[in-house]
Amino acid sequence: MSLWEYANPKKFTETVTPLIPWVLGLAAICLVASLIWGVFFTPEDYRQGATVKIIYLHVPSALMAINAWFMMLVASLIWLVRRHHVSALAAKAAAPVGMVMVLIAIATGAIWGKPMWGTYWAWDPRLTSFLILFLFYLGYMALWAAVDDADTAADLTSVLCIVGSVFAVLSRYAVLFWNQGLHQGASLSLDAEEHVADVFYYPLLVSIAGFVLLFLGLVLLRTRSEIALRRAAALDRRAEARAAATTGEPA
Amino acid sequence: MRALLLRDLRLAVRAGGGFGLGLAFFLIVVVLVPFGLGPDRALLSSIAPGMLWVAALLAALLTLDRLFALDHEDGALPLLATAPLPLEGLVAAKAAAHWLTTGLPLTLAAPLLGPLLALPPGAWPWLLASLAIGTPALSLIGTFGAALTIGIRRGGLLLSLIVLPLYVPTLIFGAEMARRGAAGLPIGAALPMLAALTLGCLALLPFAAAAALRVNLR
Amino acid sequence: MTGPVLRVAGLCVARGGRRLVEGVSFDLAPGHALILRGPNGIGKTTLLRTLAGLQPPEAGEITGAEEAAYASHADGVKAALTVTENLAFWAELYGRELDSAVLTTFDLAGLAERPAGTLSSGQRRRLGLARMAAIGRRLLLLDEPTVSLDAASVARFGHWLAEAHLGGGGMAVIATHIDLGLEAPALDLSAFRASAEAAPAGGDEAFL
Amino acid sequence: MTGLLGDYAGEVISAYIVSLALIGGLVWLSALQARRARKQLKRAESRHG
Repeated sequence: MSLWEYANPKKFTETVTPLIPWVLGLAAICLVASLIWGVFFTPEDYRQGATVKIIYLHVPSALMAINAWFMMLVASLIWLVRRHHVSALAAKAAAPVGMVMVLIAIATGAIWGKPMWGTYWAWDPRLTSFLILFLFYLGYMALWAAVDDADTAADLTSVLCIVGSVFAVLSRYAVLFWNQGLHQGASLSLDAEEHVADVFYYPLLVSIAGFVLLFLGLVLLRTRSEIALRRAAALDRRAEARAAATTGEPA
Repeated sequence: MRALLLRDLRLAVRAGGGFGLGLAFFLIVVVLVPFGLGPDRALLSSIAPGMLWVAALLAALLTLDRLFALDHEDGALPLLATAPLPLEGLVAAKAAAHWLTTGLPLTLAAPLLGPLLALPPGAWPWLLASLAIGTPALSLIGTFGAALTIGIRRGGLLLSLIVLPLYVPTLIFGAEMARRGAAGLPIGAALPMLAALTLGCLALLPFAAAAALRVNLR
Repeated sequence: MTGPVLRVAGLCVARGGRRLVEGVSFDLAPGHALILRGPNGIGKTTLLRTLAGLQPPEAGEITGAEEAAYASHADGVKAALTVTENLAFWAELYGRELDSAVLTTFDLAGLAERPAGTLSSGQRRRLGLARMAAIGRRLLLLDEPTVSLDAASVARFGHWLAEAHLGGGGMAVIATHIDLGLEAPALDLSAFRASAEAAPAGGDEAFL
Repeated sequence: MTGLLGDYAGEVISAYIVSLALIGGLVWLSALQARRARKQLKRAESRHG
């Protein structure tokens, strides 16, 4: 059975319903495990001290913030090309999750940077890019909310997601250029320390797994809710049509 | 396409057309800045290019939501859509009309308002050049936003929320070019990046805006 | 101005996730008109918009509707422009020259240089109709064109439609309750009302 | 607890608190939405079958 089999909302709901508790449960286990393992059982970094432990939150959330938008882009393209409602609703469901991920990335990044920069916000290029991505999420979700007809909303938000993706990449380079332009680069920008000593590496992997599972679980849950709401609305519309037909004059 | 452009220009210039609206708003914002930051010339001249760019960007945003709304409200949009002119052409004409009625006047007015913010005279040509290259991108991105929010009541607010983040690259490269010009530094990558951005917008955005328009016409 | 026949087969249109009418079929040869009847909300406007290509049909085939133009009862007139400027714009947009005959036909010659904003609603409505003459499109899709028009103007519009437009090989599908003095077949859409059991539209069927 | 984390304990703890609060809020809102959706669907299905 091909993947497109899941384009059918009923089939999707039936398949997904038993999975959600497991995915979310596993996510919780991974998060707690990485929290305990990372915070208590790994040594402090010689330079940054304990703040390096924020890595277990910042890196996975930053990763998911970007992947969430990418997933929405792919779902939007699938909607525009193959008109599968499930993918359009999955994109709508993923947006708030992606937005929370970007908020976590920004908050943890700011807290992490404070000892280094002396302030919570020093317009570090990485955090600034996430701030812009946060604005994109806001605009995307606001457009969904503002359009009444479900399919029109799906079309418009898909176009916005595609154009937004191009501009998100442009903004990333513009911010890098802009940051060099102002002062010669943040002394210890969060970009720099991607190399991670392996003692931190394994808990980080578990934390990333936790965040991925959390994202997946929440998107499946929210997509199922969107499908249920859409089905309820469709049933109401059909009942309206029937009522109109029997009484003879159109509603 | 020319017919639509000429009509929109004529409409903008006629009474109540809103031609001076963007310009007046630009002037007000620039005048407000010293009230907010104090009259210290050294401070003002350091932020002048960037502030002029931010003010121009906000002024461009202001006149966007009327772009399609007029034709939508008086029922002209369907007849415009069935014309031999492709939707991409219609959108490009609308963007050009917006630029000619808002972007260009802002570009010409900005240096005149420079002294209000103690902009060094040497900076005028760079400010003018950066705005001249950058404002078309603002119009194209804005037209895309306007096409997205046609059928939405109170769409102006949503339009700003969608369009402003898209303006960030143009603002960064444009303001950077103006600032380096003002400080006498070599312009470097700012100019080519700004030009590439505007050309990219010219090439891609009419198609995205036309797609959004086609959806909203349904 | 003759051209292919407008052929509609098994057309079904929907709005807001509901099928309105289905199985609509008719042919329209050049030089003929068709009047659409039916209660409000039956789908006359949606059908006309689908014929104009503004929205995709739910089902069915439309051929020969290339040179279509759709006009709703909103007259799309710009108040700041004069009568002539309004008409000249629409003519030029559709790649034609505005001939002054259009002004006289719709009794607008005297108002030529007046800004459209100063016109009465009847005059403004006549200007809206004159637009359809100015663009010279072969297939006119008109939605309640003669709303708020006095009898003389209705007759004048009917006359222009029969003599100039249809006479010149044009076609028209008009949704109206007012008699335009045209001897044209009428199609009552009530007969094609989508049955309640009909498959829902607008993507709802995927969820039911 | 804070001794274990050294001088930057405050930062680490606040980072975790903020993150878990945000995640918690999101999960809670998603659960609310799921309940509302189930209720709506049950109402619609019972009335129209």
